[in-house]
Formats: sequence, C-alpha cells, structure tokens
Amino acid sequence: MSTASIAFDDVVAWFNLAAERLREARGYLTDLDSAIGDADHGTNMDRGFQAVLTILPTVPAGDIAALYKGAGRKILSTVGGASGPLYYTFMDRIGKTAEGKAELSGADFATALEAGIAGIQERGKAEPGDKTMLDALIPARDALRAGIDRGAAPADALAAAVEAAEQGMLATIPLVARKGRASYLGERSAGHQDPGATSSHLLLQAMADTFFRP
Amino acid sequence: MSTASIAFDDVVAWFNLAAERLREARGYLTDLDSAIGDADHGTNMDRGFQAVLTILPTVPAGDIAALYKGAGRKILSTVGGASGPLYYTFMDRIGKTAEGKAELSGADFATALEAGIAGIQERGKAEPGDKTMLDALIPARDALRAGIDRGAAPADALAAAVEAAEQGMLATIPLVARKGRASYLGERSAGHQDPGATSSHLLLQAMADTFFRP
Amino acid sequence: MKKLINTPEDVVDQALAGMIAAHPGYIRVEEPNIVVRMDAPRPGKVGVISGGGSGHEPMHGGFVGMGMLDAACPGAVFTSPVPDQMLAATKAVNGGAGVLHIVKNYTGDIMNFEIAAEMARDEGIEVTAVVIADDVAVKDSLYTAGRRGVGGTVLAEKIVGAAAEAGADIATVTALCQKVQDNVRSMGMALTSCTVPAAGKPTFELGDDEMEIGIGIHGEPGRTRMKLATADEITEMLAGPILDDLPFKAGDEVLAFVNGMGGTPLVELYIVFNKLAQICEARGVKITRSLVGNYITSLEMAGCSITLLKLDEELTKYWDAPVNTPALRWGV
Amino acid sequence: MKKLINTPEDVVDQALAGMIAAHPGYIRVEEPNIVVRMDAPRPGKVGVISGGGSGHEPMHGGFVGMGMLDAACPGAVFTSPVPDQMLAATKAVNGGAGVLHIVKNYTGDIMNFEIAAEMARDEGIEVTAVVIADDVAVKDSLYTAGRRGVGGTVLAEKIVGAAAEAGADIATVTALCQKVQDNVRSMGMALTSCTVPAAGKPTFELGDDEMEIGIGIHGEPGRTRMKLATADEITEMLAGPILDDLPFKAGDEVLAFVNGMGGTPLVELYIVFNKLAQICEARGVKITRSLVGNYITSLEMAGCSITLLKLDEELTKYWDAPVNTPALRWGV
Ligand SMILES: Nc1ncnc2c1ncn2[C@@H]1O[C@H](COP(=O)(O)OP(=O)(O)O)[C@@H](O)[C@H]1O
Ligand SMILES: Nc1ncnc2c1ncn2[C@@H]1O[C@H](COP(=O)(O)OP(=O)(O)O)[C@@H](O)[C@H]1O
Ligand SMILES: [Mg+2]
Ligand SMILES: [Mg+2]
Ligand SMILES: [Mg+2]
Ligand SMILES: [Mg+2]
Repeated sequence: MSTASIAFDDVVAWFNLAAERLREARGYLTDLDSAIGDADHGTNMDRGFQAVLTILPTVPAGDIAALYKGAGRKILSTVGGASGPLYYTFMDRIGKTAEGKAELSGADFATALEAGIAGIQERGKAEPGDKTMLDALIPARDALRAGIDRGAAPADALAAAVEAAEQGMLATIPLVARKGRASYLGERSAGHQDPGATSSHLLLQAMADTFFRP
Repeated sequence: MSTASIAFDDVVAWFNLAAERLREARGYLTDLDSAIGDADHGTNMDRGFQAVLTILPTVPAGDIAALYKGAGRKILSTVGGASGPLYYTFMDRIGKTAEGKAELSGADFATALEAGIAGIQERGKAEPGDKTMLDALIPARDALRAGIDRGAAPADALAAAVEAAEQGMLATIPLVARKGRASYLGERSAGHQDPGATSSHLLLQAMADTFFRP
Repeated sequence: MKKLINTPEDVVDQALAGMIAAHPGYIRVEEPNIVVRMDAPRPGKVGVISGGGSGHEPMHGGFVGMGMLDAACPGAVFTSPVPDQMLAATKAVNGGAGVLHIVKNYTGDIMNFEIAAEMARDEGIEVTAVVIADDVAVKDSLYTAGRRGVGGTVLAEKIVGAAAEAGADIATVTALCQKVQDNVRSMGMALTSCTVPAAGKPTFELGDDEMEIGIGIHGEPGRTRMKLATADEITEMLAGPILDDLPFKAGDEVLAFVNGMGGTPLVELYIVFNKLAQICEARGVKITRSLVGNYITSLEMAGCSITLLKLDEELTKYWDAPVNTPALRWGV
Repeated sequence: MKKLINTPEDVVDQALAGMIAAHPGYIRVEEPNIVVRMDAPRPGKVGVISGGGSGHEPMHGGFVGMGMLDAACPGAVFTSPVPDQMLAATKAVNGGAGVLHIVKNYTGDIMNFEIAAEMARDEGIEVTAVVIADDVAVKDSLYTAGRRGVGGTVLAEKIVGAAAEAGADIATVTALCQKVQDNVRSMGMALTSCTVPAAGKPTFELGDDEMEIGIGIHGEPGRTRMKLATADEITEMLAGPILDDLPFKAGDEVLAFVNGMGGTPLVELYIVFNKLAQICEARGVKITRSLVGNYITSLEMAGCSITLLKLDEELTKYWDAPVNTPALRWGV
C-alpha cells in the first residue's frame, strides 16, 4: 500500500471490498431497480462480483492489467443485463490502460478511469443526464482529473471524486430517464435514484477505501 | 288464502317470497359454501328462483301440480350443481302428489313434502347426518306429519316444522360431511353450517310465511 | 377482485364467444351453451362428450375437436351444467353409434348427467357414462361422495377421443375410458385461493406462509393446511400418495402430467416436473410420455396438480394419435 | 413470496432440467445453459437463435424445435443472458449457412448479443441480427432506448423459423424477420405485479382497485396507473394504440395474439379476445389467424398483452407451416 500509487494487491483488495459491499447493498440496489426497472440490479452485481472473487487467485501476481481484464471478462460472462456489458467494458478498458504497468500513479488512475468511462459511453451510447451510471461516473472522473491536475494528493482527489459521484448519484433522482429500462417509464421515472449510478458510487467509494491509503 | 289449505295463489306467493329471500341470502349462502364447498350455492339458488319467476305467469291458473312441476323443470335447467337436480326432484315429486288437486290440505301438504324429500333421497343417496339439506328437511317433515296427525292446525304444524328445520340446520354445524362437495374436506368440514340445509330452511320459512295464513 | 372480466354474469358467455372467434374452424356454439365440434355429428362415429363447471379452461371446451371431444357442456363457474346442455350435446354429436359421457365424480355432475342420459335414452340414443374419480387426496369409501375427478379427465378425453376417431364402437370406447380411470391417479395443491367472479372474494384465505395440500379444482379447501414448503417437498407430498395408491411399480411406464391451476407460471411447473422425474426414476417408474401446462385449472389459483397414468401399448398409441383442438394439437 | 421453487438461485437451472426431462425428444441443454434443438446443427440450414432473461416461459426455450428456434439462451430471471451463451448457441446451431440472432430491444440484450456476434464473426460465422421493438406503450425516439420487444417476438420466431426450415438463405431469413418487426405492434397491462424470486417481494405495489397500463414483460411499472376497468375497456385501451400505430387499416388481414402474463387464466384471455375481435371488425380489420394463451409471460403477473401482426401471403404461409416445439406444435 502506498499513498502515491495503486499496486496489484490494492486492486485485489478493492475487488474484495467491492464484492463485500455489493453483497450488503444487494437488496438496496434491487429495491432501487424495482422502482424504475426490473428488480435485478443488486442480484446481477452481486452475482458478478462473487464470480470475480473466484478468479482473483488465478491472476499472475503483479499483473494489474490481467486482473482488470480478467475481472471484466468474468463480469461479462456472469452479470448479463445492461450492467454486465457496461461494467465489463469499464474494467476491460481500465485493464488496457494498465498494460505493462506494475503500479498506477494518480495520473495513471485518472487516465484509466477516463478510458473505462469512455468505454461505457461507446457501448451504451448514453449521455450525461440520461439517468444512468454515467451520471455518477462522469462527475467523479472530472473531479479526479481536476484534483490530480491541481497537484492534490491522489487520496484527496479520489475522495473528491467519490463526493462528486455521490452528488451525481443523488442528482439522478429528479431526472427523466432516456436510456436503459427506466426510460420506458417516461415521466414516471423521475423521483427515483438510478440503481446503476448507485452501484457506480459504491464501487468508487470502495476504491477510496482501498487505493492510496497509508 | 285459507288456514285450512294451500291454493294455487299461495304457491305462487311462496315462489315469489322464496325468490326474494334467496336473493337477499345469496351472499350468505355463498359464504357458507365458500367454507366447505365451492362458493356458488347462493348464486345457484338465486339464478334458479329468478328463472322460476319468469314461468309463473305461464302456468294455467289453478293447476298446482303444473306449477310445482314447471318450477322444478326450470330449476333443473338453470341451477346446475348438486342443488339443481335435488331441488328439481323435490318440486317434481311434490307436483306429482298434487295432481288433480285444486287445493292442498294440511295432510296433502305433509304427503307432498314426504314425497319431495323421498325424491331427494333417491336422487342423492344421502342419509340423515351426512350434513346435507336432508338434515333440515327430514326433521321438518317429521314435525309436520306429527302435528297434522295430532290434529294441530296446519299453520301450527308448519311452524313446528320450520322450527325443526332450523334445529336440523344448526345441527349440521358439528357434523363431518359424508355427501356432496363438503365430504372432500373430511374432518375439516366440521364446524360449518351446511349451505343446502340453510337454503332448505329458508324455503320452509317462506312456506310458513305464505301457507295456511288467515 | 381483480379479473379481466366485464360482469360476473357474462363471464361464461363472453369467454365462449371469444373461444369461437379465436378458433372458428374447430368449433361452434349451440343453444343452450354447448361447444360442438365443427363437423359433428359424424355418421357412424361414437360421440364423446364431457362437461362441468366453467373456470377450468381449457377443459372442456378447449378439448373439442378432431381426436378428442365431440362436444363440451360448460356450466356456470364451478357449477355443473344442466341436463338440457348434456341432452343437446348428446343429440348434436349422435352419429348413430352411441354417445359416451365422460363425467367427473362430483355429486352435481353425476346427477345432471344421469338425468340427461335418461332423457337421451328416452329419445332412442344409446348413452354410456364413465365416471372419472382419480383424486387420491380424497379418501374413497362407499359411504361418501368418493374421489373427485381431476387431471385424469384430460387424459381420458384425449385417449378415448382418439379411439372414437379411429372408429371404435361404443362398448370399446366405454371400456377404454374405464381403463384410463382404473390406471390414473392425481393430487393437487394450492398456494393461493381463487375467487369465484359472482362471489367477488377469495373462496378461502391463506396466510402468506401457508399452502393447502389436497385441493380440488373448485377452490374448495384442501385436506390440510400447512406451512409453505419447497417445490421439491411439495412434489414429494403429491407424488408419494399417487404412486402408492395405484400402486405404480418399478418397471411401469407412465404418462406424467404436471398441471398448473391457472395462476402458476410454466417455469414453476417445470421445476415440479424436474423433481417428479427424479422421484419416478428412484422408484423405477419410467416416464415415457409427459404433459406440462395449464390444462385443468381453477380460475387464477396458484398451485399445481400431478397426474400419473400407467400406460400400456393401447393407451400410448391413442395418446400419440393425432389431435386437433384449441388446447391440444399434434399429428396434424 | 409464494412460488413453487426451491431456492431463488436454482430456479433457472431446475426449470431447464425439468423442461429437458419433459421433452426429451426435442431439445438438449448444453453448457453454459443453452437450450439446443436435438438435431442441431443441420448442415446448410440457417440457424435461428434467440434469448433473453428467464421468467417469460415458454419463451424462448419452449420455442426450440423443428420449424422455430434452433437454440435459446435463458438468462437469470429478467436478466439478459451473457455473450458466452449466445456465442455457444451460435456455434451449436451453425450449419454453415449463417445464424440469425432475434434480439428483443432491451439495452442489455442488445449489448450482450452485439458482443456475442462480434465474437462469432471472429470465429468465421456469418451472423445477422434483427431487433424486435413492437411495444407501442413506449414512445419511440432517437434519444431513448426505444420500444421494447414483446409479443411480436413469438410471432417472429415462428415465422422466421419456418422460413429457415424451408431452406431460405440468411439474407432472406433476416429480411423476413425485419418484415415481421415492421408489421407487428403490441401493448400490455398488469392487474398485479410479479415477484422476482431473488428479490423476494413484488416489483411494484398495486392497490386492490388499480391496474398498470403499458407494462413490459419484466415487472417494470407501466406508463400509467389507473383505476381497474372492465375487460372491454382494457381491450380498447390496448387495441386502440396498436391499431393506430402501424396503422392497421380496413381490409388488412391480421394475426391476433392475446397473451397472458402468467397469472391470468385462459377464460379471461378469451373474454379479451372476444372484445378484440369486435374492435377489429368495427375497423374492417380481418382476423385471419389467432393465438390465445400464455406464451411470453412475466412470471406470475396477472394481466395480458395484445399483439397484432399484419399478414400477407408469405407471412401466413410461414405461420401455418409445421412447427414442433414444446410450446407450439402443429402440422406434425
Ligand atoms: N445505455 C446505458 N448507458 C449507461 N448505463 C446504462 C445504460 N442502460 C442502462 N444503464 C445502467 O444500467 C442500470 C441497470 O442495470 P441492470 O438492472 O443490472 O440491468 P437491466 O436494466 O438490464 O436489468 C441502470 O440503472 C443504468 O444505470
Ligand atoms: N347427495 C346429496 N344429497 C342431498 N343433498 C346434497 C347432496 N350433495 C350435496 N347436497 C346439498 O347440496 C348443497 C350444495 O349445493 P350447491 O353448492 O348448489 O352445489 P355444488 O356442491 O355442486 O356446488 C350442499 O350444501 C348439500 O346440502
Ligand atoms: Mg435491472
Ligand atoms: Mg357449491
Ligand atoms: Mg358448484
Ligand atoms: Mg434485467
């Protein structure tokens, strides 16, 4: 563990913590998805991250890229739904930016997140404000980049990113969904928090709790 | 109207009153049938007696036999279920004993009721104590016959018959059904009043309210 | 009460009208509310009719057509039809070779069919009747109404209909129906009650964690109420008494029929079938034919029933024979 | 939650096992949980596959067989399957003439099928895809996810499957599927919610006197909640927007499909069909084919959907062509 960079073990710790938190949040995420979707987001995420846990020991120690890509591939083949391909793409792109790197600096991490989010946008063709996970991820990405560019400590920049994700997540409540299953509800989708934005916030929070720690 | 005998118009009045009371008791009879049957006895009896009302004006005035037989035939073709054929047989047999008679004396009436009930027994092969309409009808028949034989006024004998029917109806509550749909429940049928015994009591009560009145 | 209906009074009539509109080639409706095979009567063919209360759809109207029933008599919801219907149906399908009445063992059905049979015989039509009484949840006894007719009825109608279609005479068709009855056993359960439209409220109330075992098809409560169990446990509770009753023995070939009560989705019925297949296998009973779906229902009740029919060559042949009805169709 | 299941986790696997046990001649199950036609791959025949979340049974697994699908990919309940399944199915049915993916228009289905198609193409298999998006309850727009794929999917699978069976090439089969999509419209409603097994409680709560109009097949709430109406009024609310949308015009011949959502009994579906037939007749739209029953369901939800497909000679011919699957069977 280091305050300056993310090591292989940090990423392993992150997957473990994320899996643990997703299990706890399973019912909550599914409840959110009941209101404007099909009541499976918690189950989907939990299934996927539990599956990821099974591959963690099989990844060659130190290969961060392989870790992210392997996890992404596991998510792809176990989650299904909309979130499966989206989080797969997210992980896969992060993995690609990590190729050849034993550690990720704050700047590397910001770049990785940018690539991951760009992947989600390419795959899902959603825009900010469509009431999707992007509404948590994009503000977080921007806050992280701003902090890093400003020379803030990575941990502080990441904390600000989580804060931005939380704001973004809450800001999905009044939105009328234009993408994903919630869009079928039209105006009735307003007044409910987006489940994907919520799981994205959870993943970022778990990052803040495992990356750049002393 | 006469206190000594039943005239054609009395029988018409009885069918009218019975139809009215069955309509009122429809929900109650169906509730009783829900507990130990299939929740249709009230609907069945109401449908049948409403149909009987439509034929009353078509029967040649004074022909009591035709009135009972016609009503029985109408019940047969509109009620269905177990109660349809049973009450059809009841009416049809009463009609047969009334053949050639312009009025029914107390003794005639007792004989008619005996024939009607014998018809129900032949048709349904139930015994007293099986938790059926017979458990109201048989005590009533016996009370009526005893009263008439004792020389009681027909109205008093009939009042006693209604009283006996009510006791018989209430006495079905603890019985375990051996015939009809309630028998499928086995021991679970105990503790509920038989719907058919209840409709039989209602029909007898309506007789007491229309026959042998001053 | 939440139902896709207009008024309780017109449920049967409008559903019949919808059935005719949906299957114009198969069936016609005649007064007084009977469903008749389009090409009935067929001269020289034994007529096969059945009937019973409505609310069990597709039984019986959905089984009218080539290779199954010639006519069906739908009564009011859960109320056996009236003799006028059975008489009209008997006359409508009489091709001069006699008519078989397949009667489910309920007091009302028995009596109404009996009266109709007498009337038809008075008009010179040869009528036989076979009573289906396959529900092992009900203790059989000389002194009671006996067992209910349930899932076995569907199989009897298919098999007997095929024999009649093939030209079997009335004695053969009647004996075959009795053979089905002698070799078929069923039992059902409910997770929820149903609501008779005219009654407007559930026939019985069940707690959120309760179920009824040994129910019939009219929303009548079952033999026992117990805590909700798993699909596997429920399947054991139904299959055990069925297998023991006939009894079905190792080496027997059977038709296994898992039936939905109306409100249970297919995905659950397949879970039951899965366990049933395991139970049969463990006993050496070989499932050679199967039927899974909603065929004899109890309005929107959630639950299922299991029916096993011991097969031989003759029964298998007639089961496999072509059938072309709104609800069962193969071979054509 | 009252269901005939063992644990929420094993619903899909056990139901699949039951399906295979019940229909041994039709289908086999392969890793990773795909339902494959017994005789696939058939050399020279275009493969037709579909898939989607479970909980819609018999769709899609029940439509695998001669004249319909070559394989189906069932996901977790209401969750689109994963690319590994679609890739495996594509390979399992590839007879060298290409494989068509029939995809319902949901973000998840679209993306998973897209990834699978890329993978299959990488392995040298020609893959085309047609997206079914027939639900008129959803406003269509470039900026949204667009319309859901619902009842039209069943009709597309039957018709396209018949063409593939008859030897049509991949371009023809694909164009035919698009033609079905271009001529089919649907809308659904719910009287009750369904309960996703893993969630354990109803997806939405509805008052005793309320219904949802414009629901999909995943328990997602509809466009509007309103007071319970009669079957006739509900049928009007569904049929009107469908007829207006295509639009269906006087003189058009249509296939009318009244589908149950899983918890609604057939007797009610026929009441809806009765009214639908009247509405079509009043508009001069001629129902020449029909389908009534539970074919694309939403677990145990009570409710129905209506689908109309404008027919021409080609579509009618392929609809009538023989089909032999667990859930649809005729002509053989
Ligand atoms: N096109 C999209 N782009 C980005 N995120 C999306 C898109 N569509 C859906 N999502 C996200 O996916 C979440 C739903 O995921 P999930 O419930 O697992 O899948 P499904 O909707 O297939 O059931 C939504 O809450 C939303 O945040
Ligand atoms: N074999 C029988 N003999 C006399 N009465 C009977 C017999 N079977 C049933 N009943 C009576 O019929 C009543 C039920 O009538 P109903 O509900 O209309 O018919 P069903 O049982 O066919 O639904 C019972 O309460 C009982 O009194
Ligand atoms: Mg979801
Ligand atoms: Mg009753
Ligand atoms: Mg009844
Ligand atoms: Mg989903």
